[in-house]
Amino acid sequence: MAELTYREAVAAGIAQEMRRDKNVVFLGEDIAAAGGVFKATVGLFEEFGPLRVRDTPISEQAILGAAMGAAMTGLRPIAEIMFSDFLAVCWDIVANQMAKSRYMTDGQVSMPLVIRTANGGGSRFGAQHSQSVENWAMAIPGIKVVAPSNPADVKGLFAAAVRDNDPVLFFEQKSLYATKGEVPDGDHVEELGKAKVVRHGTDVTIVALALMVPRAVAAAERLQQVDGISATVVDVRSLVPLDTRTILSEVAKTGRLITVEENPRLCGWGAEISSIVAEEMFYDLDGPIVRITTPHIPLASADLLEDLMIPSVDRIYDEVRKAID
Amino acid sequence: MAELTYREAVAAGIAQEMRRDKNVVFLGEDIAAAGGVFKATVGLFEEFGPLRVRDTPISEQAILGAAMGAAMTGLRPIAEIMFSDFLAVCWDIVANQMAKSRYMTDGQVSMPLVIRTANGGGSRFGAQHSQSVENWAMAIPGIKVVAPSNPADVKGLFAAAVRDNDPVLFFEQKSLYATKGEVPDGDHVEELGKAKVVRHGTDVTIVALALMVPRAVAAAERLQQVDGISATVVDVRSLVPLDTRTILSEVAKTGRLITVEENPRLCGWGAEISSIVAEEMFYDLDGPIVRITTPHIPLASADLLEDLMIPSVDRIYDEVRKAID
Amino acid sequence: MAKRPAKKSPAPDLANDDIGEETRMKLFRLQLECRQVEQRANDLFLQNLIKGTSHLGLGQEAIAAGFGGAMQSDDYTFCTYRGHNHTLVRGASMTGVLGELMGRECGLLGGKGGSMHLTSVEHGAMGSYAIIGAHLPIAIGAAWSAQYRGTDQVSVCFFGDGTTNIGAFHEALNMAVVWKLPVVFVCENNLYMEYTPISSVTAVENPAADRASAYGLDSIIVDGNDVDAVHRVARTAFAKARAGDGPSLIEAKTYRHSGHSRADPGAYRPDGELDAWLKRDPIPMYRQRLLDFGIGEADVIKVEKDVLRRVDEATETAKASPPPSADVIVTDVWADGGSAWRN
Amino acid sequence: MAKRPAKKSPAPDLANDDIGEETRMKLFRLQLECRQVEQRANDLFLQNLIKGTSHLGLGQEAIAAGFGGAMQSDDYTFCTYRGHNHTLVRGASMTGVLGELMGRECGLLGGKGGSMHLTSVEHGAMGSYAIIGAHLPIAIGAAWSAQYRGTDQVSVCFFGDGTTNIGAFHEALNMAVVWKLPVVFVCENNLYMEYTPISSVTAVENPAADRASAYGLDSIIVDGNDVDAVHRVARTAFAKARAGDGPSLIEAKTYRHSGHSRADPGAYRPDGELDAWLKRDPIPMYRQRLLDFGIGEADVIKVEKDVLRRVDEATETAKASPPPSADVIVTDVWADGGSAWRN
Ligand SMILES: Cc1ncc(C[n+]2csc(CCOP(=O)(O)OP(=O)(O)O)c2C)c(N)n1
Ligand SMILES: Cc1ncc(C[n+]2csc(CCOP(=O)(O)OP(=O)(O)O)c2C)c(N)n1
Ligand SMILES: [Mg+2]
Ligand SMILES: [Mg+2]
Repeated sequence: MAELTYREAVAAGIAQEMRRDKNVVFLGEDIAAAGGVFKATVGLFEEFGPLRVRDTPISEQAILGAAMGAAMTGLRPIAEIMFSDFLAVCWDIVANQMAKSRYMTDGQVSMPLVIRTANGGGSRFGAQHSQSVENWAMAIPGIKVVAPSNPADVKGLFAAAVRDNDPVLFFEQKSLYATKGEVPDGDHVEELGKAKVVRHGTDVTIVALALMVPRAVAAAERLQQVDGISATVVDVRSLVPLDTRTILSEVAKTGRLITVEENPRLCGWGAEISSIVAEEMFYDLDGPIVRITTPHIPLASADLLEDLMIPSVDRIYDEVRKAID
Repeated sequence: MAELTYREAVAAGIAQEMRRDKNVVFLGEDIAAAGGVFKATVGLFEEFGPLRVRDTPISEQAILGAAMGAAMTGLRPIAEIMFSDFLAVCWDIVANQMAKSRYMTDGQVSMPLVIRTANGGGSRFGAQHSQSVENWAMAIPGIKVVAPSNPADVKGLFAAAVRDNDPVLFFEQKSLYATKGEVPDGDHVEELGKAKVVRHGTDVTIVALALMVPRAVAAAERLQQVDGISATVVDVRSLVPLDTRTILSEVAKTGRLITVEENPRLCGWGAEISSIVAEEMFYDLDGPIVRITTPHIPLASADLLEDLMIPSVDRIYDEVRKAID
Repeated sequence: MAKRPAKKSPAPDLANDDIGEETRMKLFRLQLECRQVEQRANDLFLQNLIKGTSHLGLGQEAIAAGFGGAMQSDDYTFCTYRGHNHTLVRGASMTGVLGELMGRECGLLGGKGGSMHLTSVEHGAMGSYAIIGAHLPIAIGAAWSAQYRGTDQVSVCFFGDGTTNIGAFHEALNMAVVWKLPVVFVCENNLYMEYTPISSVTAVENPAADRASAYGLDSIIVDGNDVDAVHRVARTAFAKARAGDGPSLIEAKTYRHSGHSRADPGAYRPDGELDAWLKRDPIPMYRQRLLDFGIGEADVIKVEKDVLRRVDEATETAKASPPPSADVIVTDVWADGGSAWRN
Repeated sequence: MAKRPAKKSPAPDLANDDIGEETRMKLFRLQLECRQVEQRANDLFLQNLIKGTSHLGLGQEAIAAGFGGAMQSDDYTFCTYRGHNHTLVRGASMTGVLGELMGRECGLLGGKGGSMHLTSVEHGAMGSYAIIGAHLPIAIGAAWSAQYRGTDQVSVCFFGDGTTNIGAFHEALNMAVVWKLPVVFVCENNLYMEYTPISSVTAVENPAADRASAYGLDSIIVDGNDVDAVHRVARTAFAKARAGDGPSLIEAKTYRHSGHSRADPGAYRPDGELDAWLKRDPIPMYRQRLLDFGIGEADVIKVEKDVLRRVDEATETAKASPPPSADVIVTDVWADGGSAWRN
């Protein structure tokens, strides 16, 4: 075990996979010589050289297209899209090409690739560099969607993503890059599609993802201490595949569900989970399902405004307490 | 009143607005001289000439960018994106630019434009030309989203979209183009954000959109005749703004909600409506909320397969009956 | 067969024939296979046996055949919705192609993909792409893979004139050159997008060739109705790619005899344009050239009969194939063969 | 002020001065305003008064000033996240710019947009765009609107060298030429994308100029550190656009003195590169030229003092401005002033 930052765990995860398999290659803007604009890929160029770690032009369609063509012909590429907002400039390759090719060709085409991207707010970058768009990806059949909340999961889920034979969109939360945690040494691989119960409670089940996980946990601690409310917190980790079994069984135990999303309100993954529970566990519920989300508004850039928009520990605490009262 | 096809109503709607306001201009691929690949824009070039009805290169980013720049500087453009699947190649302009500019500039920038596009399945075009992507748009704050189910609404909602000062994504269902209906003559304008109760019932409320509306109505008729189940059918018509008032009040009357979506399952608009009802009307519900959707799978092209994937009258009938039993 | 063109071809320089009889017969056969399969597809439409859309390459066969005939079996083809020909020339089965158009179980894609997505990975036909531009960057990925793996495979990417105006074209060309990838971009300029003349929406006269210099590439234009000419530029471009000297961009001038797709009668074409191009139909032109080169007409007729017979057989086999079983709907979304998004 | 360059400028041809003292003083003042505001922004970072990111155009002011000084008040500017200068030269208030960077109520965007999105529609500054490429097609839309409305407005679009490799560049250039739009595309080639040299990812040497012919345009390169030279190409391009003769694409060679953004120390730059460019700092170079043209140093100093005073005042006003009220979060998503998505 070593203590790494979330950022260091990214580089460690990539390096682990590149060492293991020489078909793993990595491309993106400023990722090689410069070590990435978030410094999450420092050292890779030095270790693996220019043939395996390649700087690209500002050509996101070419980046993802190249990754796809390479994946179809024997490589296992990792492509970086610097900010997840930029997925919009290459969404065709993700949503219409990578996601559909295996199915459309009746299984002829294989697509073992990972797109990693910096997702989410908290850096005062404004509406075009702060979005949380994991729900865009979840809406597309044929794409797996992962979003780790801590350094150990970064490494373990990343390894799983690279070894998976399907296209995986791997969302790294920008505001988590500097956070630290213990990361297992050596070959560390998690399973895609497994949620993790990070806190056990009896009164309410809070389902969260990425940056919302530590916030939900902090809110749960306060609920316990101040109000005696005992909350379970589930870290979804993977939106596709979705571990409905864990979610449903945790909701069954508490009878209440609250989702905490960073994405804007409409059609978020919280709505999906809420609708699954409303359909399959209606009679097990003791009260309404509550969704806590960023409002359905572009993100403002001023620190004060941004902080009021993305669910905070205070807001999660308040809304859960209100819901349970 | 005249009987028009859905397709003719598109042209009638555009013509009505272009006659009224010379700042309304129209651009897209093959829309002018050729009258559109769906023949939905026949006659416009002849009536309004090449300066107002413009053929473009295959450059969707330029099409929507041009529409946006023109809207910011005094025009009211209508842009066609031939198939809604192609929104993926210009999603940045929709999701990051049009949707956010007014907000980011603190209201300095105005964005009165309409993107119209052929949405949905049923034409055996395969996975890249058949998607129902209205939920992509609903997930983006700052875009209004409309999807008419009949020729009168095509004309009336289109007029409302053109007169609205915000960007509107107007989804025309390909499989409805040939359907007919009475359309009011003269200036016909509906209001955006108003759902329509198209059938009144007492046992269950079915909420549907576009092609799913006639299918839901047909299923409701059969439920009445065969099973004595009395279903309300709500045509949502506009996803943003969403007429939650009508939806909630209709659910309150029946105590049951079923949504029928053409988009693939995850993060569809049905999930959003389900989650709203599960949060705000939990104690008014008499049973689980059921979502009927296309499975979360790319669309197959063979007629037989496609027909099994998109919710049919049979499937809606079966699933509602099963849910109500 | 269409009428032979009135104008006689110039007398061939037999001594200087860089192509040779065997290759010529192959190029003829490949063109004919394309033509016959697509004409059959058209007949099947009229019998309402093909439900979806379909985009024929009638008149453009010399391009598919000229390039296809120059490829190694492990090279990669990336093409468009107008990709029947490009898929066939790689060796994909006629039954698989016609079956897919008819939405039958025997289809190349089992009925899941349809006419616009023909693929036969075992033959190097890496897919037909129906959204303009997308496959250019994808093709460079396959070339990158070949380069990285150290093979001498070439990735060949076919697209239309209209495609030169979309962003992905630009991104792919630039990155291919910067990375010196073994990829050959082939623009089939058939003068039209769907219904709009390319000249009315393009800033330059030759939509691909006049852009070559923007990527430091040579401007190459070839008569896309002359399969020998096409074959020659293909060989040169492939040799360059295999030598590690990077990509080529080739513009082949041609014309499609039918409308853009099944739904299109092609009414936007000026009077006489089609007729003029029919006079330059690549297949009768090439048939005449074979004769001019001294190949016996009996040999030519033998090929013609053989192709027709195979198309007839493929048609019957495809017709006899059942529609796909409903079970396939839920297969092959994922590598595990299934489609589950939850446990 | 930075040190005057060692090399003396060539003696000016006073008789043949096509620019004139008044314009020269304006170009000097505009450059200085940009420089002083951005240096102040840098100071405010160091005081932790600016929270978000910020991309300075230090060293590139001659381009903003040269073009800005040639625009009519109703022309349109579209620029990037590196857009402080382009916004200021149109007349946007310094307080509004600094206030926005600090996230204050007085900010041009009330704190909602931040440094990367400066906009002042009343001054024709139609927005700063932070996703590479997007504003090129948007700029052609404003030009289309001007053309349609029959005004003589020009739309001017600034972007970096790295932006020439993204698809939207290609689409916008082609459509602008086909529609003969009054738009001027200005590529500020500062040799780098974020941290990667443009030469390592681009197929041609001059990323914009070498692509001009792909759109039937002239190849135009200008010294982006010489405001007079920039002003001249601007005037020519604007005259062409206003005459209805369509777009221009101009590549201005320049260099940014600071890193890509606040977070970047610029360590990737080879030794000596920055020093060499600092010797060609547009502002001291131009100051010397003013003197060479016989403009009195007292007049120059007066401008310098005046600009500094205004920047000081703007800084104080902005500092004194409160943070935005939380109420603004829910305003101006929609034209009705609100943000409701439901009733
Ligand atoms: C991004 C995108 N825009 C538009 C279309 C619709 N479309 C299909 S084919 C076509 C014309 C393509 O013209 P060209 O590239 O010349 O190829 P051709 O059909 O002539 O072979 C268009 C506009 C599409 N499939 N994808
Ligand atoms: C589509 C997209 N890709 C990547 C980025 C990240 N990014 C921001 S600035 C930049 C470099 C731009 O270089 P250039 O166009 O030369 O402009 P400069 O910053 O030098 O002014 C990059 C890659 C982005 N904002 N948008
Ligand atoms: Mg064409
Ligand atoms: Mg640059």
